[in-house]
Amino acid sequence: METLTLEKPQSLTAKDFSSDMEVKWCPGCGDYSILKQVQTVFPDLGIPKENFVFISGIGCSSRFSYYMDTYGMHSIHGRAAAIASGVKAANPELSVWVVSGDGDSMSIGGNHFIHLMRKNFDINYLMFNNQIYSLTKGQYSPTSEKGKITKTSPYGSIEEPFNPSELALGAKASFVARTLDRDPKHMQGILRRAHQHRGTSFVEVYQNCPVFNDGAFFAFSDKETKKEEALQLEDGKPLVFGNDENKGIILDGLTPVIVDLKEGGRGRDELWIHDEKDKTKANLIARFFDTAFDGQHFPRPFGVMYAEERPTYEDNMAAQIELQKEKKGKQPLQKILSGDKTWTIF
Amino acid sequence: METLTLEKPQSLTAKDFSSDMEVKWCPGCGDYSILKQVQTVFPDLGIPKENFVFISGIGCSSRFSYYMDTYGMHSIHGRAAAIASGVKAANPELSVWVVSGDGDSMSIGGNHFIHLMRKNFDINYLMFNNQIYSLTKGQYSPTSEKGKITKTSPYGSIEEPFNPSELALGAKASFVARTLDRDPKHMQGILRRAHQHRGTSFVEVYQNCPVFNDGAFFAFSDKETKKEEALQLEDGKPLVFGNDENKGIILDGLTPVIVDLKEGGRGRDELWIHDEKDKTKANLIARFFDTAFDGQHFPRPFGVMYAEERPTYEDNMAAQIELQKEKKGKQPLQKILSGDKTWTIF
Amino acid sequence: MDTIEKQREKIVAKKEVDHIVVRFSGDSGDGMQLTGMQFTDTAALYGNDLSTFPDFPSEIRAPIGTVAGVSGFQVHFGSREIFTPGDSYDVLVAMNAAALKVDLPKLRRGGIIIVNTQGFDKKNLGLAKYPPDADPLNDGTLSNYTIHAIDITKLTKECLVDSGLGTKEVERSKNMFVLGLLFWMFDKEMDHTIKFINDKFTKKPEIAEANIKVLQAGWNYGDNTEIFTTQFKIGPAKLPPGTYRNITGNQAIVVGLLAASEQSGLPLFIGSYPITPATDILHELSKYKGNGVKTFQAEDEIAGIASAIGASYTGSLAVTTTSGPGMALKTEAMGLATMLEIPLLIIDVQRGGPSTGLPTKTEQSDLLMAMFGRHGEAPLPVLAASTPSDCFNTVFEACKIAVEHMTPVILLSDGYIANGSEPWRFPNAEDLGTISNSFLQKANGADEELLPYKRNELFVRPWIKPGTKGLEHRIGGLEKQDETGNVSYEAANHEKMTMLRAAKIRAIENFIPLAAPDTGADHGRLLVLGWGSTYGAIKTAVKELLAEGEDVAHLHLHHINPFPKNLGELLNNYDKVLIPEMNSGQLLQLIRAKYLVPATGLSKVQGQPFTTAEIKEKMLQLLKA
Amino acid sequence: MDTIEKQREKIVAKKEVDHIVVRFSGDSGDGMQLTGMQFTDTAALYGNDLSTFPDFPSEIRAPIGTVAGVSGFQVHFGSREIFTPGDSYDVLVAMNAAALKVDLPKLRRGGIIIVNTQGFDKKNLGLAKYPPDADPLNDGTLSNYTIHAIDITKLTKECLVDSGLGTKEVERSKNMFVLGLLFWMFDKEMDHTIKFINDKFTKKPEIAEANIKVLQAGWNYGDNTEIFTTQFKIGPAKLPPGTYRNITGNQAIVVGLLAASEQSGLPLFIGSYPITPATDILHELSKYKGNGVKTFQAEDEIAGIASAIGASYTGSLAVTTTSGPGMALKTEAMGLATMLEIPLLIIDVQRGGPSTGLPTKTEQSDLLMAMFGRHGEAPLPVLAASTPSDCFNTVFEACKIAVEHMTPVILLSDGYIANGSEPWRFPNAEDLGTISNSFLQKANGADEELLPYKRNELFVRPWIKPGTKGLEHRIGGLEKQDETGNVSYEAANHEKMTMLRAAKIRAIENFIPLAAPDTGADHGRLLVLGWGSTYGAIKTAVKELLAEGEDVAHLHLHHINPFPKNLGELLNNYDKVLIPEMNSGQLLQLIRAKYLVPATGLSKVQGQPFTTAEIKEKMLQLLKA
Ligand SMILES: Cc1ncc(C[n+]2csc(CCOP(=O)(O)OP(=O)(O)O)c2C)c(N)n1
Ligand SMILES: Cc1ncc(C[n+]2csc(CCOP(=O)(O)OP(=O)(O)O)c2C)c(N)n1
Ligand code: SF4
Ligand code: SF4
Ligand SMILES: [Mg+2]
Ligand SMILES: [Mg+2]
Repeated sequence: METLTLEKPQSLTAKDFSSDMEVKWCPGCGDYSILKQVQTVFPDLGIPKENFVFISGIGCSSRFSYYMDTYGMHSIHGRAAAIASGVKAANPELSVWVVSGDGDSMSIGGNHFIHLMRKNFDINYLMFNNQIYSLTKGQYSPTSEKGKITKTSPYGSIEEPFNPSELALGAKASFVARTLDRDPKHMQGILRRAHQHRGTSFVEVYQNCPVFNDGAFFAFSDKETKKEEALQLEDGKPLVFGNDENKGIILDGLTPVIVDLKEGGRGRDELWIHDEKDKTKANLIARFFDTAFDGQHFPRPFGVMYAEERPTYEDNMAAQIELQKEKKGKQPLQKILSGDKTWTIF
Repeated sequence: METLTLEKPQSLTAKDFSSDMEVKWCPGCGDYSILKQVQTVFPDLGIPKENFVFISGIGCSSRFSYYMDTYGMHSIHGRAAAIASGVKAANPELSVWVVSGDGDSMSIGGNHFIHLMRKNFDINYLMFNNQIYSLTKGQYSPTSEKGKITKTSPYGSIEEPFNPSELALGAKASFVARTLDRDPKHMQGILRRAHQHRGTSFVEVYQNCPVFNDGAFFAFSDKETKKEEALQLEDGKPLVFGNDENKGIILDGLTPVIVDLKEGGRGRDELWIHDEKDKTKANLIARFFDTAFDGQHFPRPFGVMYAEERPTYEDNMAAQIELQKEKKGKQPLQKILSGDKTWTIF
Repeated sequence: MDTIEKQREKIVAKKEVDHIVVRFSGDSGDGMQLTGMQFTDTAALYGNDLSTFPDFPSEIRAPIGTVAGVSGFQVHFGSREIFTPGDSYDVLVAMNAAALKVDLPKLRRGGIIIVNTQGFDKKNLGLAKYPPDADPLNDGTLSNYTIHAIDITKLTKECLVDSGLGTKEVERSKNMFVLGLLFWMFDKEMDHTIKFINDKFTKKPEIAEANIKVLQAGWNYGDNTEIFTTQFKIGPAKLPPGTYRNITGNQAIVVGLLAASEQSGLPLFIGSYPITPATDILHELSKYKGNGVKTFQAEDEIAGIASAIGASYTGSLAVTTTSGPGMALKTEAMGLATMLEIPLLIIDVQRGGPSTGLPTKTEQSDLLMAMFGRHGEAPLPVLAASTPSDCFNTVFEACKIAVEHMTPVILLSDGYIANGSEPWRFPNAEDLGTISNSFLQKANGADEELLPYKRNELFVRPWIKPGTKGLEHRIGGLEKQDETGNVSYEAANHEKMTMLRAAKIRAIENFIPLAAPDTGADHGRLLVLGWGSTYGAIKTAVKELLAEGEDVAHLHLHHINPFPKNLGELLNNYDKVLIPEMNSGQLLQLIRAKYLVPATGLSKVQGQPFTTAEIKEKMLQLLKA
Repeated sequence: MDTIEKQREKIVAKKEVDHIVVRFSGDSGDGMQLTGMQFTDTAALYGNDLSTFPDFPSEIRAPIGTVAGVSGFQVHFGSREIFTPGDSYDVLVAMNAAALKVDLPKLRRGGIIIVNTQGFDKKNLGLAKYPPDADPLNDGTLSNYTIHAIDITKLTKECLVDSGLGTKEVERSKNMFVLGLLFWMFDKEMDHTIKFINDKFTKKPEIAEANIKVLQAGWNYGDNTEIFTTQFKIGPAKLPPGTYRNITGNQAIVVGLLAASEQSGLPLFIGSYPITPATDILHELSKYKGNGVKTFQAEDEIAGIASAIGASYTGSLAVTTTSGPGMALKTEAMGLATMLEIPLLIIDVQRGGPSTGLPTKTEQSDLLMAMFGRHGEAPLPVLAASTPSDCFNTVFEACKIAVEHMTPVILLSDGYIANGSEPWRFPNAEDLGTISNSFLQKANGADEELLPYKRNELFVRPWIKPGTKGLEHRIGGLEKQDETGNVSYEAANHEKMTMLRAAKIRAIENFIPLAAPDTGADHGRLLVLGWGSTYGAIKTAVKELLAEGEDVAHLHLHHINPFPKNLGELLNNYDKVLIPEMNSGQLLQLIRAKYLVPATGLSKVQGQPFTTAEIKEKMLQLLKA
């Protein structure tokens, strides 16, 4: 952080990032918190305000771009990733942020989503996951749990949901993290990490929709349940959770096992140490989402599951162009017009 | 197999499955072999000929459906999975097969592909992967290796390719396998397995395109290299490969390690035993594709990487309909017409 | 006892009127939609003819008290025939300052305003962006109207002091007070609403009781206080005898689809992706699992139509529903369905465009896309529904055409009729026509040859179900050889197939009714030619001018491709033709191109339906010219 | 020595002709495309005017010897002006039986046929589906033609016996024999081709040598054998003085884009997904990395246009290229770009439709989709290129309109001109017009307010680059408030914005040339109105009828939206208007609707361009009527 804060070109404040547009989310919507955290973090990123660009799709979440006093485009449903790719390819100087919903990203936008992960443009991708289509008033989304009663599933959804982190990893994401609307500090940290990561940073933000899917994630923020249900990941730290940190996770071969740190037996020393660069571990952690290894119930991981840099698309593109400029140089227009076979008539 | 063969309703032969359409692939195209294996396997599957349906997209590969004397639709680019979903949802009796190419499936069809894996219709999905767009005369595809020279990448592709098996697993595929045009017997086995699996069976078929990407997979079929470069997977069997079976793979914690079975030291007893139902292992095996664990070079796995049944979409749909029929019964049309609030004018 | 005394004393004038327009307006959270619907149902059940217009913002809940958050419900009911929700209203209920600001302009001079004073405190006036010390209730702004300023919130609270409910529940029931008051004003029974409340809150009797109490209180307030001196009496309408229900356009589409499925014996499959204002169709249909309806919420619009194509291929009655942006995404797949020549119903509930446009507002601007929005020569039948209940007939006919002529059919509705409602004299199931589907069972060519593209006299190819023994065959998007359906790049064949596909669609003109004026004579000085949801406004305008002795007529098109056979002649019977559309003149384009008649257009692109006045004005202008 | 003797003895008649059509026809593997192009280049370099028509199957390599596998290349060259590849040909080269079967019909009576006898053995005759014991070369089938049956394969082999090459290489070079022979027939120099061969095989000199040897052998064969007694002499054409190159439509588009980028100072970005026949544009552009061109092969067509929208938003000259099916998929995003009002070039190289249709054949059937294929009111400029070289001017102008009027622009080309070629007197870089782009640098409103949608007198809003300090703002697909660009659902504003967007496009009519006849007078009995690739056929037909004294003219539209201002008047100057199109009458529809002129259409939907004869015939018919 420090170094970045030092670079800070203009001294900006959170207010500098709030646009004059009236915020039109419902009272109590989790989106408000996300907006606040982004506006809190941005001044410290050391990026000139005019270099931030938000590209959003369509959905309650996607209204986000209207509320940031940066450059922004509220585009069309599911296409934000593809538009953002064009923005970044054309001008790598810009700090490009995508804001999208679970429907926008995982349903209609699924193809652009996986291709963005693969191509690895240096874009920060925030997916507000409320596990519902909200703007259209409450239909199940590809992240809604099986059995969910919604307007389009009056008898319960029959669909197996995506596990967004697992999907991103399967599509070769270089950065995968999860955070929560109700944990401001945590979110701020993740936003900073996403910004720092060179390459596509996929951040899933659990966001409460009080109107159509209220309380979907309270278990991960409520005092009573939080410690048992949420697992806070920190690079190099052991996987520990539970009321008064009494539970840990170890690896028994390939199988994650929850152990009681109070009792003796297998204990602290064996604990699984989180390693953001280990994709195998990242895959396992991602699967805590819905896999009951040996019938155990795992806490939901929050934090950076995976972060491993690899060349970005725009860097590869620039490098190739530079190389050709050296090798071939710029062909003069007249040469292009004439081609290599001409004849003259007098 | 046996049981199935017994059920055989009509005694069909491979010839019964070849249509009167002249096959128009280039001489030496790998597609011929795939067509032959499918026609060889089908008579034994115990399915009445008229219940087979092929849905293909667009590409050389997708011409496949014209050549099978079954019901078939040569649809549009990238949409075969979505059309097939409608076919299966509407008539679960049919044995639905999708034939698609790497571009058709992983590029324009990516969204329908991942959603099909998630929804898990009982559909057999054959992706002919020649790592190139052939019908359009040779552009790189999402499975082409980085650096590949093609018509659209004259200076080499700058894109990180998808790892199709990894993507399918990330999208919750319940069956993931790989086979090769040049290994007929193997392909026949995989086709049978795909058919037997209830749920979406994703089969990646390495297919040679002699015109635009010749020899892409020869290393896995040529006598000299095959044993070193290809790893044959069998459920319950150890991971062994190499000329005269002298190499094995063990798991050192989470890290696959290639060991020499000749020398003493870590040996046979520790060998990694393939377990099709173990998704963690499946993920690791899938990643042999391009991950150099500890800098080692891994052989390319062939066979069934993962197979774990879970309820199919059409079964869930049918069950829900049945339940409602019992609970509510069928509403008579007149009742639907009148609704529940009416008044009469005399 | 006491009250009865009062009542005796009070003299209440009962005023007979033949139609009234009421506008319920408040914050998105004030429950105006529900209030309006309850009032509507009661009026309907009583036998009034009516037309409604729900008008809400696209935000789920814009900030409370702001202009952006105003949600309105307009109902026009009467003892005479009603065709529109009304240009202006006689009574305006404004629950807060923003509501008044937004909806006052359309209240007719001398009209009645009922306001909830608590919605007019400093805070609310500020939120509604009234100037600092404006005081609309008292500063003369409303001098031209009869205003009833009531502290509805307070009265509601008082009436529920000892209900034991939380303030939230209590406040939420204030709309019942309004409803009760209006029931009194218009002399309506409350039983229907009381039943509704009891049914709705079976699990929460205390809430039910509270709501009913407040409803009653509202009624009493009108009955007791001296403020209200007039009750309006609107007798039942002289509608054709029969049994009626109230229905919205989207509901009518659902009923129509279920009827078509029943009458055709084909299983119903809908593959759709949610989008306003079409989603309700998917919502409604997904409740009919008991009838075996298969609803498939696809990952996107392309998968929606693609899955429907798959279902149709297997022999289902397949439908996909959407609105503008989704329609755009479906165009490539529509081309495939055109080539496959399979039945498919594509329903576009139009909204304000282009792009995301005005999602909750109405428009008719997808007509030319429906006609031409496909690459290559890909003609398809296009039908348009004109009123909420007409959606039933239109969707039923669309299914019939799709199945009997083996073609995708596009049905155009729009947000106005999709959400608006009207009384519907629904048919008897027995009286519904049938839809004949004939699946090919054996080879149709000489010596056992199967010819999937051999056409009958209507140029229609057979429908062949996978699973039918011996009829295995391949179809696809590449050009086909005539009859065999095999791939063919042959020049003459391509031209022939292009002509055959077009001829098949044109032939449908022989199965649709001839065009005839809906109102007025089949010749005259001015014909108003309409399509879709402009029906009510045009009809009212034409009726009024006819009454004023003008030589005008109204012809409404339900079939836009193909046009009715006799349309050309008919148009020539009038000196002038006016085409009002909620777009920049799209039907106009088609009519001029096809018949070379110098028709005039009247465009309205405001996301709002035409008013009768707007159409009358333009008509008079043309009549004078 | 010996040969020289022979040559001395042999008397060769030199016949002067002013134009000749040659058709090279063979199996996909026979290299006819390359042969044709080499012949074309040589004729071009020599100074002939010419027009070519490559005509190949959609299979990469259909089974050898079959009719499906026939690949043809037609070249029409002359000492006079040439506008089409020719209705029929004077010389047909048929490398096998299938080729003869497919292409014989269009060989003019008395024409010359050169066949490779080895392509006519039993096997090949069978593959070409000739009846069992047919023998076209000798059974009189060809009695009306001058036939030269040569065992080209054998001669080639003989000439390379000791080349040490494998049979495959040897056989592959037989097309060089044909080329050499034709060079002799038409008295052309071989240096260009020899140079081409040497360049191509620098790494394989032995192959180069072999090819040249065979080429020479072919020349000698014509020169020595008694069979060939006439050489044809086609002098250079009297083209306007200047320097020329030969160019295809797709190449011209690439050159045009690079020129527009240079003249506008905007970096070039292309976001596309491969599709026939547009892919070559992406191929070609991706070679220009050295010029900083950014080519992005997207995952699908939607991402193609979406990425281009992103690039345009940042200030690039953004382009997306496609054909019918891809065009259909881009429609939703086009709507967004229309709302955003940013420059964007959408190039549709049309092919046979609908659906996958006839991918390698030509058609003009996407016009109405280009005009109306978007939901809501979303008018866009539509331009059409008429010849291969005209693609340069058209694409350059399209970029100018997009950038200077801040709008997406649709450019229509088609497979015929995309792959066809003609000589082009390319301009000097200095003479190219400029394209002025003015990015907003500071707030444009009163007191420092930024108004992203404040328009200039042409209704054009400013282009604002992200990264520009102080101009941060938001845009999107929802309807916008006039000037501020903020979201607005306000009724009157929506109508105003709809009209402003339309007005902006209409205003472009003031910046495009007035319509004027390309050939013939500006009034008369019959006007042939064309657009796109029908140019050559119409022009030739009109010229010929003018020569025959008919009162006809040819007007060719390059701008379809908006139309040239004076088009209406002009059309009224003619008694009749004929509109030939490779579709079912799409421009016809637009012209009739807009001007109410009873124009007649001439449709051809065969995946093949019009012949001059077809157009002449229809013209004469109308002139007689
Ligand atoms: C092409 C298209 N299809 C459908 C819609 C309708 N639509 C708008 S937002 C949305 C889904 C919103 O869900 P999500 O992305 O999760 O965002 P949320 O509202 O929950 O934040 C849909 C289906 C649209 N605007 N455009
Ligand atoms: C909508 C659309 N976009 C593009 C195309 C052009 N196209 C046809 S096949 C193809 C890709 C083929 O590659 P693949 O799927 O790998 O099949 P292959 O030919 O290699 O077997 C493309 C881009 C098309 N037909 N339709
Ligand atoms: S509907 Fe839900 S997600 Fe949308 S603004 Fe309201 S609370 Fe937020
Ligand atoms: S181009 Fe390649 S993939 Fe296509 S048919 Fe020929 S060999 Fe097969
Ligand atoms: Mg959501
Ligand atoms: Mg491929």
